[in-house]
Order: sequence, then structure tokens, then C-alpha cells
Amino acid sequence: MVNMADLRVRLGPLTLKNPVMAAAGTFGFGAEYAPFFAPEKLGALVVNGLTLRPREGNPPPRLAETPAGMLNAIGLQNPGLKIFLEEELPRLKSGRVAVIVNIAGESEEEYVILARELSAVPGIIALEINLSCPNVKQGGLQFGTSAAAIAKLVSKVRQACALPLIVKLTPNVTDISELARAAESGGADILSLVNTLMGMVIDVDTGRPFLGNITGGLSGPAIRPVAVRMVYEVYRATGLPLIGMGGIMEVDDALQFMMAGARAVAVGTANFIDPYTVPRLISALDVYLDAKGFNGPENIIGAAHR
Amino acid sequence: MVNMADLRVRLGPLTLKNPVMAAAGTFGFGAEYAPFFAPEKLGALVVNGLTLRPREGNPPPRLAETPAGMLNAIGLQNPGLKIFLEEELPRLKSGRVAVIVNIAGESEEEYVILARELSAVPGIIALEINLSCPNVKQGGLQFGTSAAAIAKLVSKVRQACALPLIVKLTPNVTDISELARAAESGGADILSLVNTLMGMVIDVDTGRPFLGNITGGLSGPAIRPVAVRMVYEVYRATGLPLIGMGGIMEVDDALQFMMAGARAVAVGTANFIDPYTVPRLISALDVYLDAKGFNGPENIIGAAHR
Amino acid sequence: MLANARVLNLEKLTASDYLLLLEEPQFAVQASPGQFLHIRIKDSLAPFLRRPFSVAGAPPGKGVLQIIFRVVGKGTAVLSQAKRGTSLTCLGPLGKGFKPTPGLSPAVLLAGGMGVAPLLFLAHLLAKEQKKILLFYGVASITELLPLKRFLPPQVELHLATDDGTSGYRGPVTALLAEALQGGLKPGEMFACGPRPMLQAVAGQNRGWNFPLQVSLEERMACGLGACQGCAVKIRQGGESSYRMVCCDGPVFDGQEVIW
Amino acid sequence: MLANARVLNLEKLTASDYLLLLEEPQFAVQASPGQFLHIRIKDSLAPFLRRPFSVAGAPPGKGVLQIIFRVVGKGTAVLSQAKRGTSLTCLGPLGKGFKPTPGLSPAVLLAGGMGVAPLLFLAHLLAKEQKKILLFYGVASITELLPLKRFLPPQVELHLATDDGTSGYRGPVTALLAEALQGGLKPGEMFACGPRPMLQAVAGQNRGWNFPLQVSLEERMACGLGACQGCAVKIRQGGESSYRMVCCDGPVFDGQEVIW
Ligand SMILES: Cc1cc2nc3c(=O)[nH]c(=O)nc-3n(C[C@H](O)[C@H](O)[C@H](O)COP(=O)(O)OP(=O)(O)OC[C@H]3O[C@@H](n4cnc5c(N)ncnc54)[C@H](O)[C@@H]3O)c2cc1C
Ligand SMILES: Cc1cc2nc3c(=O)[nH]c(=O)nc-3n(C[C@H](O)[C@H](O)[C@H](O)COP(=O)(O)OP(=O)(O)OC[C@H]3O[C@@H](n4cnc5c(N)ncnc54)[C@H](O)[C@@H]3O)c2cc1C
Ligand SMILES: Cc1cc2nc3c(=O)[nH]c(=O)nc-3n(C[C@H](O)[C@H](O)[C@H](O)COP(=O)(O)O)c2cc1C
Ligand SMILES: Cc1cc2nc3c(=O)[nH]c(=O)nc-3n(C[C@H](O)[C@H](O)[C@H](O)COP(=O)(O)O)c2cc1C
Ligand code: FES
Ligand code: FES
Repeated sequence: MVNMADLRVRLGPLTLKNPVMAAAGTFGFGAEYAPFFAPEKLGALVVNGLTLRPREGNPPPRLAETPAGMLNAIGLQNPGLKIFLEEELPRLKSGRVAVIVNIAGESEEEYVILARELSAVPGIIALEINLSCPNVKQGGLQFGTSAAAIAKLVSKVRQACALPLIVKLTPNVTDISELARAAESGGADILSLVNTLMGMVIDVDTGRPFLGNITGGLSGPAIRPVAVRMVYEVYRATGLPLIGMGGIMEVDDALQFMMAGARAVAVGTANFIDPYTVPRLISALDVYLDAKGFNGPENIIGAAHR
Repeated sequence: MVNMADLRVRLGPLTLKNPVMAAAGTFGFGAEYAPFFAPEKLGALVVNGLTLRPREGNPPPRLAETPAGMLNAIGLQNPGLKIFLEEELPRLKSGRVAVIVNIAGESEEEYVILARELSAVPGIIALEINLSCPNVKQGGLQFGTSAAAIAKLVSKVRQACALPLIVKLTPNVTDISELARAAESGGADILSLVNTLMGMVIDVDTGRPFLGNITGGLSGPAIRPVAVRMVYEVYRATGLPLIGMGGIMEVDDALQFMMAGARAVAVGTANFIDPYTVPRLISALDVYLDAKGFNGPENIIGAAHR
Repeated sequence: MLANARVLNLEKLTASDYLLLLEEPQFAVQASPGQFLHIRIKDSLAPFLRRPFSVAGAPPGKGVLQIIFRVVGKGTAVLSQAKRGTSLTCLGPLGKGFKPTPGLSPAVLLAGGMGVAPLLFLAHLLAKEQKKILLFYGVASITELLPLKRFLPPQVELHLATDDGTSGYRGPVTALLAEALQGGLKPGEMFACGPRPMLQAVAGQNRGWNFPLQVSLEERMACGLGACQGCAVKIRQGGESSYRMVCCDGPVFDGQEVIW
Repeated sequence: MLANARVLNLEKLTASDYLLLLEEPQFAVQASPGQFLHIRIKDSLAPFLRRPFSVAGAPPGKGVLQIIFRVVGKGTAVLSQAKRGTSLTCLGPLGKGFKPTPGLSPAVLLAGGMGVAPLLFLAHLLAKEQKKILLFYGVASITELLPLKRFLPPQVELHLATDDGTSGYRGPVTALLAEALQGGLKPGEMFACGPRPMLQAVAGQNRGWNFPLQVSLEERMACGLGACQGCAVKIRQGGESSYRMVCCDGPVFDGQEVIW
């Protein structure tokens, strides 16, 4: 029998059964993709951006296709913490899936409350702070682009949170390394990057911005070179384990991120194109590692720096 | 006879015969595309990034194809000011083309010298300061990402320069409006945006960064939504006339930029795909304006803000 | 839910409309009128996202789905070049379709342009329920008229409107419908699909008429499954309004609940 | 310089190699061995950039160009599906080709894999000049062997090497060449095209042999015209080294001037 690679990866306090996750906001609460494969196959499922109170989201249109990518301006539509805890989390727990909750607040206090409440319930393996959602006026970009604000916010959340803490960085900044170090100094365990790039499309028939929200977040293969570059940079700037994402469609894309320094990767937009992307990448990664004679992802993580 | 639209546009002190230019670094010194059409058709030709001294450029590979785009890390290979003035400029002048020279310096002084010397020779209609080239260690990104540095540099160049002054902004920043205002306060006449997004590709066969320079600049349709958004933002932030660029391939793309607020557009990467892109867009714009009954570009510039 | 459907045939119906026959026995059995397929047009980055198309028919026992589509952009242009014998990966059948109420007759179908596609499928269901069926069908001009006879059960009564009067009634199909109602037509229920202004107009007028009205809506989609929350439309229910998803809460909604 | 070349035929030569016949009379007259076409594989965003391919032949009076290509990635995969009768927009003929020196004989051609393509065209030019021609041709395995007889003038003396010994000499083609030189072969001049390590090896060895050696190089290209400065290789001339462009200064360079 051939020696099969062990796909487990450790990210600081967190161990995943494999390094391929579903990215926040793209996999719902997991139910939508359950007809395709068992969610427990996922390295982890990062569930929909959660806020303290329910949010109705932005006016339509919320989506636009762009060259090799798409814009979204969902505006964090979600049922809020209470309904999440009462309805969604129990469903998720029954599925034996490794759940990470992506949270966004309109103020530091909201982040702290979310972190505290979510730490108190079982069935969640980590929290991911979204301080970078470009589609929400409050609680969005301002937190994400100032190093001082990040350090302060993260350290407050850190104190309120017993779970491993992932901080998700926005790419819409001059120096992502500076922000990564701020998150590290605030007490983040893990960094994830990147969120979407801020973009817009104009409807030339009307002359008006196409999206209801005017701007939206660019995701998909179009942004991959930017995302890989940022992972590469942040790997050099901090000692924290990284989760890389942005335009991953094929195993080679995932390898790029891991070689750039990511210990795990997340798949977002590609789920919409091929719902089987995550299990397909997990298998392909397995095959790749075996073919190379590697016994695990460790052999490739950060290879581009060696 | 049908009433034909008048394609002329005014950008502050500069009047162009039409609003479609060839972007810096993508059209050489014009000779390469002369077999396809007369360069005088161009609204303007922004010639290759020029430095004071000759630069040999970055080690290969310098290019990589990416989803709906490409990375380049040319590193400003150019013959330097002296040879440009002796050999290239006379050739250009004989072609009756509207020449804008894109300049980059390794220090403020170099920018100033370049501006002074180029102001002194006839045959150039404007200077474009490249303070955003991400592929050059010195003279590149540092100038481009600090508002204070931009204001200082621009005002020095302004004093040395009798020509209309275009300042080209980098998209690799947190707040492009702030930098636009800094350039305005320094005395820029016109802003052009965007330069390339910084990205990278990893060669998964070797595990190493693919480009000789490690990172490169992302251009092409992939970045268009980001570029349109920045033009839209900067239009609101300053009163300066704007030149928009980033992924323009078709007339609808040019219209997006103009509706977002650009008074002229520049075509870069698309020249490589279809060398006739610029004349094709000029004609298509003409047809569009006629069909709409508009008598010139003025009718659409900034439409998305109305 | 994800299948490789084989392209059995592609036929040009008008200058820009095509009939696509997809072989996919399971989908053909499962599909109900108003549901749609989310089709990956090409295994390539361009076009990038899947494209939604209503099921226009699934003749019993054939294992085949009919899609009628119009070339309006890059994706449909590429689809119009699909080669017989190749496969398209499709998600489907997706969404909640039309829900005819037993006994309510006649059924009035209101179609604008390509919006007729899901109504063709619906007509067959209604015909099975022995209802009287009237189809009000409006297009811009005679050149856009689809050969509906081929797709409709024989008993459907067709009322035609063209914007330019080149065939049938001259004017919007909603005006033709309004005239018929004034002339004494009493729908048991109505089903509409077409451009948003048409749907908005009929829903507005229906505030006076007050017939049961189901409308099929379109929005930009990414996942097609309810995961991305992208295809939102605002719906009022029990006094409260919220965004619902066209792909999984619709595409068919109660016409009086949609906030236009 | 930009033409819509019609696809006359596409033929599979090996498991992954194809012969593409393009009808473009003007290019066919203009092209010289070593020059290349910059082909837009599809009017789409994927593949995005043009792809460079050497002219492998242009039989006199036919108005047709031969391209021999290997499927190595997305662009060539799409090209291998090109349909007869469709057109491809091509820039060409581009670059500076091989420059044989009258009187220098025999001409030794050294080809690694697909690198044989431009040398096939060159062989015809050399044959016209009545030179003795030897082609050293190396591939990984017998399955990759192109049917060269079809493309070569009859007088060419073929020396074959495979890495795995499944046909001809077992080992690198450079080793086969070195043996031939030791055995007394005295080239008048040499022309080489193939993978960079092969070219580097022969250029290195040639520092001892010191024959006139022209090598055809590859680099990533965007414009193909010398405008973008992307396809740089370092060249040493008269003691000074600088970056030259494969697309317009090459693709053929003096083997002793290339800095590997
Ligand atoms: C539930 C549903 C059922 C549909 N059924 C049919 C049908 O039976 N026949 C038919 O011809 N068309 C139908 N459409 C519309 C069809 O999806 C669009 O015409 C098609 O997506 C256009 O793609 P394109 O690439 O040619 O156009 P482009 O304009 O190039 O597409 C750009 C993007 O916008 C999206 N888009 C453009 N128009 C629409 C639209 N009207 N609705 C949703 N997304 C759109 C595309 O999917 C793509 O993501 C339906 C739409 C929905 C939502
Ligand atoms: C002057 C010249 C002549 C050539 N002649 C031939 C020939 O006759 N037959 C043949 O089979 N191949 C030839 N090649 C190589 C051919 O261009 C590549 O195999 C082809 O571009 C690969 O495209 P792809 O999309 O399949 O690969 P991908 O790897 O998907 O391409 C990604 C990008 O890399 C570029 N690229 C990949 N490999 C090469 C390469 N070796 N050289 C330059 N760019 C590359 C592509 O053009 C594209 O921009 C030649 C290259 C050059 C520079
Ligand atoms: C429709 C959509 C919704 C998203 N919602 C969230 C969110 O709620 N929170 C968050 O941190 N990121 C969100 N993202 C960003 C993704 O998690 C991911 O960072 C980004 O899309 C880049 O990855 P991709 O290119 O693979 O999609 C969303 C992305 C998309 C496309
Ligand atoms: C090969 C290449 C070289 C470039 N060189 C320069 C340069 O010297 N100076 C500069 O300001 N911008 C340079 N640019 C940026 C372009 O002028 C333009 O801003 C950018 O490519 C976005 O436009 P596009 O998407 O149409 O290419 C270069 C771009 C490319 C692709
Ligand atoms: S398309 Fe994703 S929720 Fe409807
Ligand atoms: S490919 Fe642009 S200079 Fe050679």
C-alpha cells in the first residue's frame, strides 16, 4: 500500500484535519452545500459574517460579474447572534463540521459581545474577526485600515474570547504587513487574508453605478496575484500562522498560497462555479503530496521563502 | 450629412484631439505600433517610463499571464534622458504625435532635473510623474504612498516644470483620495490613475516566485473594477481633471471610466492583445456619441455622479 | 443536483433566440415549472459565473429538458455555439416554481419576451389539470415571435401583442390584458414572467383587480443555492419586509408581496 | 503585420503535438526561418495574452504556414480544438530569424523536442543553398517523435536521441552531438533550438569547439513587438551586457553572446 500523506495542519492553537476551508460568506451556514458533500469533509467551515443584531443587507443588485471575478455587495445580511445561536448553530453542530464563526461589529463593544457570547457555547472551534468588510458603512473598513485601531480592537476581543482568534485582513491598504503586526500585537492567534478588493462597475446603459451599494468587493481569480503577494509579505512580517485566500479554483492555486506561506487556504467564489471545489482540492492536494513523496503540507508551506 | 461629435477634450491646461491615449510603458516610443496606424491618431502617446540615467531593468522572467490580466516587472528599462533626447524624441516629433513623457526618479532631485530638462525642449505636451512604479526599489513606491511625500515632490517638480503636469497615482494604497488631494495641493494639473496593482505568482513546479523581481504589477481587465472605483472616488475628492486607466479593452470599458469621472482614458495591456485597440476605441466612442446625439465627451464625463 | 447534461440539439428559433435540448433524465423528472438550471457555459474563466435559465419544458418520458434562451451578452453568445454531443455542467432543478391552485380557472399567463419560457412549461402542467388557459404574450416586434405552437398544449388560447404592431395587438401586453379584463375576462389566477417593468405594471394594476398573481423574477446570481445572499429582492410578508433570494425563495413570488 | 489567418487544417501528430496549417499568403511569402507568429488563440479573456509559435514551414507558392505545437497549458489546449475554416488573428512574421552564412557547410541543426519546429523551416532554406545538413534531434521518448520525414528536405541526415533509449541514441542529444564531433564531424555552422538547459549546454561546450552557433530562445511575451520590454534576455556584445528582447532582437541570438 502506498503511504498516504497526512493532511492535518496546525495553525497555532488550532488543528485542522486538512488545510482547505470554505471562506466566510460563500458557504452560507453549510446547509446549501450539504447535498453535494458532507460538510465535515471541510478543513473548516467559516460561516456567514455574523453581527450582533440582524442585518437586512444592501439593496440589489448585489452582484456583478467582472473579468475572471465578481463584485459582491451583500452588506452582511444575516439573522444576528440570537437566531444564529438558536437555529443555525444547533443544525451545524449536528453535522460534525469544524465551525469557525466570522464576526463583524459596528463598534468595538459589539465585537466584544459577539466574541464573549460565542466563546460560551460549544461547537465552535475558532472565531474570525472580519474587520475588513468593505460593504458596510459602520464596522467595516475603518477598523481594518488603521494599525492602532486593529491592535486595540483585537486586544479587547482577545480578552473576551476563549477561542482561537483569527483576524481577517483587508487588501485595501498601503502596507498589509503593518496591519498584520498590529493584529499580532493585539493577540491574534492566526491571520487570514485576503478579504475582497474594493471595486465598482458602472452600467453604461444608464450611466449609473451598477450595484445598489455603488461599490462592492472584488473576489475570484482576478485578485489572486494580489492575494498571493500579500500572503508572501505577511509571512515575512509576522510569526503568526496564515490562512490564504483569493481566487483559489484549482490545486495549483492553493499550492501557490501555501508556498507563499499560508498554512491553510480558504475557497470562496469558486464554490459558486463548482460546488465540489473544496473536496476536489483536498483530494488533489493529497495526490500531489503523495506524488512528491511528502508526508504532509509542512513540506510546502513557505517553500517560496526557502 | 450626420452631425459628428467633436472628440476633443480639455484637461486643465491640456487639450487632446480625442480622449484615448496609449499608457506609459505599453507603447514603447511609438515606433513599434507605427506599422498598424499613424501614432498621430492617438489622443496622446505616453512614452516609456524615463529615468535620468539609463536603466537596464529587472532580470527575467519579467512577465506572467494571470486570470484576465498580466504581471509585469520590467523595472523601467530605458535608455535614460540623454539618449531619449538625442534619439527617440526627434523620431517622435517627426510623427506629429502628441507626446507625454512619463518620468521616474530615484530621488526628488532626479525628478526635478528630468522635469526641467524636458520642459526646455519642444515637442512634448505634458509630463506625467510616475511616483508609483512598484518594480523599482528606489524612486518607486515610497514616493507614491505618502501624502506628504507626494505633496512635496509635486511642488518641487511643479516649480521646475513649464509643461502641464500629470501625476500618476498608485492603487496600492489605503486612501487614494488623500493622495490625490496631496498631488493637487502640490500643484498637479491633472491626475492619472491607476498604475498597476502589486502582485505575484509562484511557480508551483519550483516552489519559487516566478518573476525575476519576485513581485510585479498587475494590469488588464482583472483590475478594472478597482480602477473604476478609484476614479469614481478621486473625482469626488479633487477638482482636477482625471485620466482613467486599468483594463480598458472595449469602448464600454472606456465609457465606464469616463462616466466615473475621467476626462480621458489610457489603454495599456490591451495594446498587446489587439494593436488596433486605441483607434478602434476612438471610432467606437465617436459612433457612441453620435448615436446618443451627444456633441462631445462632455456629456458623459462624470455621469455616474449626477 | 449537479449533472453533466448532454447537448442533444441546439436550434435557432429567431434571429437571437435558441432552443437547447439537454439530456438529463433525473432533472427532467424532477423539474417543475418555474424552476431553473444554473449552467456553466464553459469550463473556462470567461464566462466566469454560471448562468440561470428557466426550464421551458420537459416532455414526459423523454429525459430531456428544453431551454429557450436569447443571446444578450457574452455567456449566451458562447452558449449559442454549444456543440451537439458535448456536456454542460448544470445545477438544478433549482428554486421554487409556480404553484397553481386546483380549481382556479381560467389560468391567465402573462409573458413578456423571453419570459414566456417558464410559462410554456407551466401551460403543460395546467393543461394536465384540465384548466382553461390563456396566454398573453408580448414582444417588441414580429421578428422576435417564438414559434409557440410547437411548445404549447393545443388548448391554450394565445393573445398576442407587439410593441410595433407588426403582429397582433399594437402596444404593451399589459394593455392587451387590461382590455381583456375590461371585456369581461375573469381569471381564476395569473402567472407572469418577463421584464421587471411589465411585472411591476401588472402587479400594480392587480392591486385593483386582486387576482391571485404569481410572478417569476430575475436577479444576478452567483451560487444559485441560497449560500451567497446575492440575488436579493425585497418581499413584504405579514407587514414586515425583508430580502429574499430569487434562487431559493423564488424565482416565483406572490406578485402582491414583491416590493418593486 | 496583423492578419486573420484561416485554419486550413489541424492534425494530431503525437499524443500531444499538433500540426496547424494557416492560410495567409502574405505571411507565407514574408516569413523566414526562425521567425514566429503571435497568435490570439481565442477572442476571449481566457487565454488572455497572445501565444508565440515558430513558423515550421511555408511551402513555396502555397500561401500556407505550418505551425507545429505541443499542448503544454491552457492556451495550447484551446488551440488544439481550433476548428477548420475559422480564423485566428496573428501578428507576424515577427522577430529576426536564423542567418546562415553562405559557404559554411555542413550545417548542423540541434533540436530538443518542440525546438525542432523552426529548424524544419531552416532546413529548407539551407537545402536551397545546397548545403549538407545534419539534424540532431532529441526527445524524451519514442512516443514524442515527430514524423520529421514529412517536413524535411530529403538530403537531411537525421541523428536521433531519446532520453530513455526507446529510439536512436540513449541520452541527451547534446551528448550525441558531442560524440559526432569527437568522431570527426566538422560543422561549418550550428543552429540550435530547444529547452534552455540544452542550449546552455551546447553554448558552453561550444566555447571549446568554437563553431558559429545561432540559438533560438524563448521568453514570456506580451506585445511581441518590442514595445513592452517584457521578453528580456541578457546579451553580451563588445564587452557590454544588456537586456535584449526575444521578440524583436531575437528570437535567434549568437550562442556565444547569450548570458545564461
Ligand atoms: C431564474 C432565471 C431564469 C431565467 N430564465 C431565462 C430563460 O429561460 N431564457 C433566457 O434567455 N434568459 C433567462 N434568464 C436570464 C439569463 O440568465 C440571462 O439572460 C443570462 O444570464 C445572460 O448572460 P450573458 O452572459 O449572455 O449576459 P451578460 O450581460 O454578459 O451577463 C453578465 C452577468 O449578468 C448576469 N445577467 C445578465 N442578465 C441577467 C438576467 N436577466 N437575469 C439574471 N442574471 C443576468 C449574467 O448571468 C452574468 O452573471 C433567466 C434569469 C433568471 C434569474
Ligand atoms: C519565439 C517562440 C517560438 C515558439 N515556438 C513554438 C513552437 O513552434 N511550438 C510550440 O509548441 N511552442 C512554441 N513556443 C512555446 C509556446 O509559445 C508555448 O508553449 C505556449 O505559449 C504555451 O501556452 P499555453 O497557454 O499552452 O501554456 P501556459 O503555461 O498556460 O501559458 C501561460 C503563459 O506563459 C507563456 N508561456 C508558456 N510557455 C512558454 C514558452 N515556452 N515560451 C514563451 N512563453 C511561454 C504563455 O504564452 C502564456 O503567456 C515558442 C515560444 C517562443 C517564445
Ligand atoms: C458573496 C460573498 C460574501 C462574502 N462575505 C464575507 C463575510 O461575511 N465576511 C468575510 O470576512 N468575508 C466575506 N467574503 C470574502 C471571502 O470570504 C473571501 O475572503 C474573498 O471572497 C476572497 O476569496 P475568493 O476569491 O476565493 O472568493 C465574502 C465573499 C463573497 C464573494
Ligand atoms: C509592461 C508594462 C509596462 C509599464 N510601464 C509603466 C511605466 O513605465 N510607467 C508608468 O507610469 N506606468 C507603467 N505601466 C502601467 C500602465 O501605464 C497602466 O497604468 C497600467 O498597466 C494599467 O492599465 P492597463 O490595465 O490598461 O494596462 C506599465 C504597464 C505595463 C503592462
Ligand atoms: S445566487 Fe447565491 S443566494 Fe441566490
Ligand atoms: S514581448 Fe513585448 S518587448 Fe518582447
